[in-house]
Amino acid sequence: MTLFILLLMPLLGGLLAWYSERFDAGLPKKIALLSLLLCWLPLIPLLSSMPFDASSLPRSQWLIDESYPWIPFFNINAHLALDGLSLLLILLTLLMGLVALSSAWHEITKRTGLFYLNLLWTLAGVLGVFLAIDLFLFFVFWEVMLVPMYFLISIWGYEQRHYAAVKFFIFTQAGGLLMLISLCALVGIHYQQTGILTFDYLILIQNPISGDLAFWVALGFTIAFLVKLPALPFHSWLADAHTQAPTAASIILAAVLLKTGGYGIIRFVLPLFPQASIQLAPFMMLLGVIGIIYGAMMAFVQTDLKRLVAYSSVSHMGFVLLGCFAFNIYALQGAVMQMLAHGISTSALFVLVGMIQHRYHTRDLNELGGLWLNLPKLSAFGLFFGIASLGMPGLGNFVAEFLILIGSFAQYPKLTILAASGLILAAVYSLLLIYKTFFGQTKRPHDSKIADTNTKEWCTLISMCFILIYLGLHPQPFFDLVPITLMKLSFIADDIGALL
Amino acid sequence: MTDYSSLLALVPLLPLFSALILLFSKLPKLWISIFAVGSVASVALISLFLNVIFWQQSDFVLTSSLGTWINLAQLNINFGLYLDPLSLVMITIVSGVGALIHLYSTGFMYQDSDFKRYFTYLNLFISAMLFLVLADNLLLLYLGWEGVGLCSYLLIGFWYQDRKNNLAANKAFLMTRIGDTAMAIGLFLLFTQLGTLDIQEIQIKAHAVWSLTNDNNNNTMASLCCLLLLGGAVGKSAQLPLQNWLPDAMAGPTPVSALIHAATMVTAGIYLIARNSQLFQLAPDVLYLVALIGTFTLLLGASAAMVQTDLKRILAYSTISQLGYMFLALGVGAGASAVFHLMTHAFFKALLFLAAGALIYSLHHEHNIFKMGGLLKKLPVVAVSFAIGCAALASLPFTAGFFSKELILAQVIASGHSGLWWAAILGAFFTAFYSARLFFVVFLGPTQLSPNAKPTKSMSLALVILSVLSLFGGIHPEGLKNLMPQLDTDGLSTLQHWLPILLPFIAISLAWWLFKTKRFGKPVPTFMQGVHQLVKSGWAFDHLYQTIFVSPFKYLCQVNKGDFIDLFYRLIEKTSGRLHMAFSQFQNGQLRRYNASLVIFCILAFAWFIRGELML
Amino acid sequence: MNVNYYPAFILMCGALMILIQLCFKRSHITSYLISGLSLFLALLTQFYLQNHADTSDVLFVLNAQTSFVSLLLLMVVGLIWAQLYHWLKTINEQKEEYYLLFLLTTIGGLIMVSSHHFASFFLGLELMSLSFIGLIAYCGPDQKAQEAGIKYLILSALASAFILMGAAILYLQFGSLSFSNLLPNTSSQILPPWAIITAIIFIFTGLFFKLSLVPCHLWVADLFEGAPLVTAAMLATLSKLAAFIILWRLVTLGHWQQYPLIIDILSMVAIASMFIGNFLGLLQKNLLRLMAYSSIAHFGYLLIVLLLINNNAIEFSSQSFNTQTLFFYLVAYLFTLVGVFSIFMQLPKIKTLDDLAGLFWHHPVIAITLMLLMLSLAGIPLTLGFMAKFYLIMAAVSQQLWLVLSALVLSSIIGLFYYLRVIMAMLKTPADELIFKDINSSGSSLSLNILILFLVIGFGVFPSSLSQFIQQISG
Amino acid sequence: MIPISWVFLLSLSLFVIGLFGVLARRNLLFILISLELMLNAVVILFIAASRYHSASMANSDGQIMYLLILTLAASEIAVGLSLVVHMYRQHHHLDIDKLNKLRD
Repeated sequence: MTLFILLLMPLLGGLLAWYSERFDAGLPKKIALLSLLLCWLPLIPLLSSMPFDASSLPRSQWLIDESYPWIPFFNINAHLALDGLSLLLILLTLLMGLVALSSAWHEITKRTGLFYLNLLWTLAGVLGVFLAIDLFLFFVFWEVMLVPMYFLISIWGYEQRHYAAVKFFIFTQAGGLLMLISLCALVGIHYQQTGILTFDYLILIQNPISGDLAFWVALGFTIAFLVKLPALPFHSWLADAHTQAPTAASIILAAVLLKTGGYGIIRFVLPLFPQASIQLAPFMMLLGVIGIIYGAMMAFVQTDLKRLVAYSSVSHMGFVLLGCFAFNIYALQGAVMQMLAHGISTSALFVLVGMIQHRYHTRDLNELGGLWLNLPKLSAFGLFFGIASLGMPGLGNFVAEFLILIGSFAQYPKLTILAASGLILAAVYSLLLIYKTFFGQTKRPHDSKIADTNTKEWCTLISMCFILIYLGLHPQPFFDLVPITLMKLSFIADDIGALL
Repeated sequence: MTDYSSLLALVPLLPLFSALILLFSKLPKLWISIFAVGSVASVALISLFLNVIFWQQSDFVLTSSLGTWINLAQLNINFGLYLDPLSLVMITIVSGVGALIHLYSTGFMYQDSDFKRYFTYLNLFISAMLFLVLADNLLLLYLGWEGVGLCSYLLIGFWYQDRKNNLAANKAFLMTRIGDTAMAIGLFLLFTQLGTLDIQEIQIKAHAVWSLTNDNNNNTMASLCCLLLLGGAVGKSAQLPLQNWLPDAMAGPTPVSALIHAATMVTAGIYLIARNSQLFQLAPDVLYLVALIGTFTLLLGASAAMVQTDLKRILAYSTISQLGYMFLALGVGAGASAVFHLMTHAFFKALLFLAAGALIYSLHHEHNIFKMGGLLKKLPVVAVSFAIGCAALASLPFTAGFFSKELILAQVIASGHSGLWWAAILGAFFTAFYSARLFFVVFLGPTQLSPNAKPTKSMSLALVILSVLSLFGGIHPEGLKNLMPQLDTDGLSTLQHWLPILLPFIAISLAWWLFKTKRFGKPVPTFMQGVHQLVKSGWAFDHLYQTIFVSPFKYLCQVNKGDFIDLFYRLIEKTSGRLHMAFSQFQNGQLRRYNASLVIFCILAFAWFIRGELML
Repeated sequence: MNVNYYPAFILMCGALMILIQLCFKRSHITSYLISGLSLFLALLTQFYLQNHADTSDVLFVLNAQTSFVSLLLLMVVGLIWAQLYHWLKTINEQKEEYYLLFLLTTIGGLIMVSSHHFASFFLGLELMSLSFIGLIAYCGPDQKAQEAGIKYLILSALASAFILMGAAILYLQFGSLSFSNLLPNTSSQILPPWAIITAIIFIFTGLFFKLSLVPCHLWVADLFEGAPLVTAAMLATLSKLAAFIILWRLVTLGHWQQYPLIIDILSMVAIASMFIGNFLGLLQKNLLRLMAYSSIAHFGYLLIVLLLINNNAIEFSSQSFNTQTLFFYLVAYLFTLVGVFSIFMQLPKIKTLDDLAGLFWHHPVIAITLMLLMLSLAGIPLTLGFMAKFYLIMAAVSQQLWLVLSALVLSSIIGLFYYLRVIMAMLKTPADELIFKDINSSGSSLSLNILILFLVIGFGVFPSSLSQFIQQISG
Repeated sequence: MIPISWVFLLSLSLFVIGLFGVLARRNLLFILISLELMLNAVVILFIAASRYHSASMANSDGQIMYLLILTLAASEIAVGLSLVVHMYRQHHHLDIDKLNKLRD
């Protein structure tokens, strides 16, 4: 029952926050904070009992597994389960929820109750996505998490918020519908082959389907996740969604919603369609590499700060795609690590952009400049996270990108060399970001009332720095958490050898 | 023998801790300098102590580990430190020269408002360099490698107000980043081929795996790895393809140029090749390439230095050419002499930079040498140290520079590359010429600018120590000899023996003659104008890269600013809007049109039936 | 008198009572109560008949499926009836006749829904159409209603003529008018084969007009806009439900699926109406016209059910699963539609999207209900609409109808855009407050909204009870 | 004995003429008249078909359908004429092309 409590907590918290707005405007954010902190309770016993040394791996892959009947006719049951991979991503979600909350503390003033309702419900949807094991339930959470995010962008966004919100919704929805059809096809084929009608991932994984129809079904799933991951042809929603979303929403969007795509590929596409994903692998890796380079090139010419960071996450997620389809243990661990590190470093950049926008009311790079003179602390953080996003060793992003590249080098050396050029391009746009905002001459007279980071902002940012450094220097506990899920996938790699 | 591994562990960590303390604390300037200089000085003492202990043994190894970093299936990497004669020499240079430069910059940077930020970066740099030098596996080396690159970026762009400095810093970071990526790809190749990244294991396994497989031991995989590692080294040590970032890197404060762009960071490339010398043995063609790169770079650097007018750019180009000498030595297989020259070069080039710093400090930031003159009497300490530095640079006999450069030239002849020897000789001639020119123009002749501020005590102290070192520092460290290959240099002909010794004197007299006839500052005759400009801009590599790489990339990105994939989706948007218009045209409220729609359906359905009939 | 006729019989008595009451003294409230009572009684008897009615005679088939459909019909009419009184008060016409026509249309619907013979079908069809004309042109002075009435009169007469011609030809060929024995295996080949085909095409034209599928869809937007709101609601739910049941019975009982031509026509019409319905609604500003175009699209989706050739091999594509899909989709769509129309009834002055601006910030309950209904129409999970679409996709995927499925996906994406436009309009900052002044958030409308929310979201999140019930009745 | 196909063609042609009348005429009254014509065409076919089938299968569905259609036509025309009167009172013309206030 703990997982259902974990899901219900933000839902109820959201409702309470919205209802409490009647009494006092300041109440909703406190309730939101309380409900987010309460979400950590069900995880504490888990984390403490987690053996952090690499020797004793947890006996079965699933740490908690709960299932209740939901639609008996289709044999769909509300089946939630937690394993190392989803535990990591849930920790990231809850953490980023707190960060989003802290950045929205002062920024959102009108209709705060509704804002926190939508924020908490998006988080609940994302938690559901990471926990759902029943494919139907996964699809339901996949679509439901979009609705509150749509409201977040379209009510509290900036100038073109409606256009961006609708574009975001329709892109992901189109992918979702494609996934629904491939989901039904998968269940139909599985039913024909084995006579069991089930949507349960654990049963479906036992005898994966193969054949040319399986290829199309796998493609359906992958396209839905590529839209969310923003891989190349489907990435144009991300830039608009990020530029028009309020800071808290773009933090949740960057840190967590993008990861559902990566999580989906690792959890569903690779194990369910081993044959098809082997055939898909070269195209997807090529797509990943093009995404890396294209994202970096796009980020290089942007004048809007948020668009620059948005395109940089297109480039970073290109690495995740490369890692997922390289089919060996290093690349997969690297992909998981990249999701975590990117989540933290990009949302930190968004917090900073939010703080700059809150103080200077502009995101245009040509108007910003020379912030180091007036806001040394803020600029120092900006420098740190800009350097982190270009993959400086000793920080999380480097370990992830290194593992991904070393893993994919074994499969496709030429492709990896092209991807490695992405490291140079990453340096190009990150340095551009740092130089255009923090260094150089200030273009506007300094008025003293613009304060440097206050203590709340300082704590969030410094905690994110420590996490990134911890990820970079001591990633071992994170590697120990997800071995079993990824071990299965890398077994595929062994018989790939025979194939290729 | 007591275990010194905990002492070794302290070496890289001390500057790191002091950097963190400086970062997070609000100390007055005095305490900042105490912490900064103290930490680096203590590391210098530790390295001297280690030198004393390991003086007798020629092959000693001291390792210590600070914890595991990554251990997945085969890739198990930990923060391991590995001390052997080569890295002992390196940490002595880094910490010794580093401490002196820290001492010097307490005086130099005293009036600067960002005093704390400066020393944090400097300490961070020293700790990254120590990690680089002491790393026992290539990944930790890569960590130090990038850390050093980062600190050089931060320090070059230290005075961030000025747009020029930032661009120089970006250029430096990106050029070295290109080299680092090549090195990273080398790391991937090594791991996939040999299954490990531990340096010593690589040397052993490389010999075991590759030398057996084919006969002429010129295995392509080995040369590919070495080529990629060479890419990294070339990027970091500013060799031929990636060298034009170093002259612009002079935008940073002068002690930074002294520390990073003369003594320590630029030598990382040489250290990398020296450290993997067994691996490089397996790829003789790559070694020859290293020698070639060394020769071309030393000629390029020396010729460019001859025509520069900016004091620091002359020293920058001279560093490039001296590094070229070290690469040449490595290329011909004389690793020990390369490292020996590296040591002596660190001393006299640091001395020259610091002296130049003192000059600029006192001539209120004037860089153009033709605006200075006759400063011999006004700044005696600076003048004397500058003279000793130029002497060592020109490798006049009995200076530290002389011993190391002669050794290299001898080794080049012993290895049979006479062509390269003649180029090296020509380079030596140019070096002697420009150092003499530099000294005469700055210190002799009519005084144009009068110095206002005297260098402080700490600056003069640093200058004196360095002058002593560059005069008597030419002791060839024992441990190096047997760690790395050494060629016996006794079979030299008299010409090959005496020419390198006499050459500097000829060059100095030529420079004296030109100075006396006041031809130095004059504009060059018209027909030489083009060549003069070409050489002055560092053989136009900047212009070359701008046209080949930078502007096409910028143009391509600018063209695609609207993200043509997004245009595709906007097109879909427009067509659906137009389709809506088209269909709603039908809804014009005419009842007779609605009746007609029913009839049209009948006709269409019947037509489909007939089509079906005809098809059968 | 067969016990299954009682519901229609009760409604007839109600209508007669209203007529008699008209002669004595006109009173709005009594006719409202009479019609309500008769509807309630009919609903009760229908509910009672639900689990043991399995007789069928020449004209009517009265098995569990038809009783379920008539139950659904009566429930939908009951929901519309609930707001009739409040709505009729706002128009200055004679009120009683409306209830009379209202009951007559329901009787027509009941007849049509349970008929499997051309005579009974024709009877029900005409009863419903003619009383609809009365309902549409009810408000005298309103020119738009007049125009809509005339259009509906001419078009429905034309459609009935087409259906009758088709029926006559089939009667000539097969000698019998009941749906089940239109089998083409009779020996005597009286008419050339093309005549049979024209007959079927004529019948399809008539039915496609009633269902407003693409080639004959032009009228529906004008009718929704012109007709009074309650009549539009009746048109959208009642007449289309009855017409679709007839089409479904014709195609399945008559085994018309063997003709490849019919399958082609059906799939082409389905795809066309999905696309054109959604494209028409894309940038539509008028809310009622928007609902009309969305109903074109939705019946395009529903047409897929007719394409499912039921070979009982795979459990999913068995006959019973296809009927389950049909009924589930009908239930979901009709309840959502009734919900949307009851919301429109509560917002009298709001005609176009721009009037909706800012509704969310003044009347959150109404706005949230409309929002969830829009999401249900779009097919977003945790709503009844999504479950219906899921059933549809499961059935279609197990039959490998890839072309139609891709059309479904593309058109529902296009449809999503204008459903989002409605939601977006409500979230905009309100232009001026006065437009929302006269919305009465009285107790009855609030409870109705809660009921609709319960139906659409309750069944959306926990559809197991509904799917169980439908599984039983569809055998 | 007239072959049934002739009757079929007669009724089909009458039907098409009526259809043409509905489409071509602009006056509402004439549209109603042509609708009548179409219904009568159907009636002919029904009676002929029932006559044709009564010999072998003795069913008179056709004639019953005739009665139904007749009543339908009458009621339809009644409603139609009421609308015609109403339209005339408001618009003073019967031209349906002018009735296009309801448009997209």
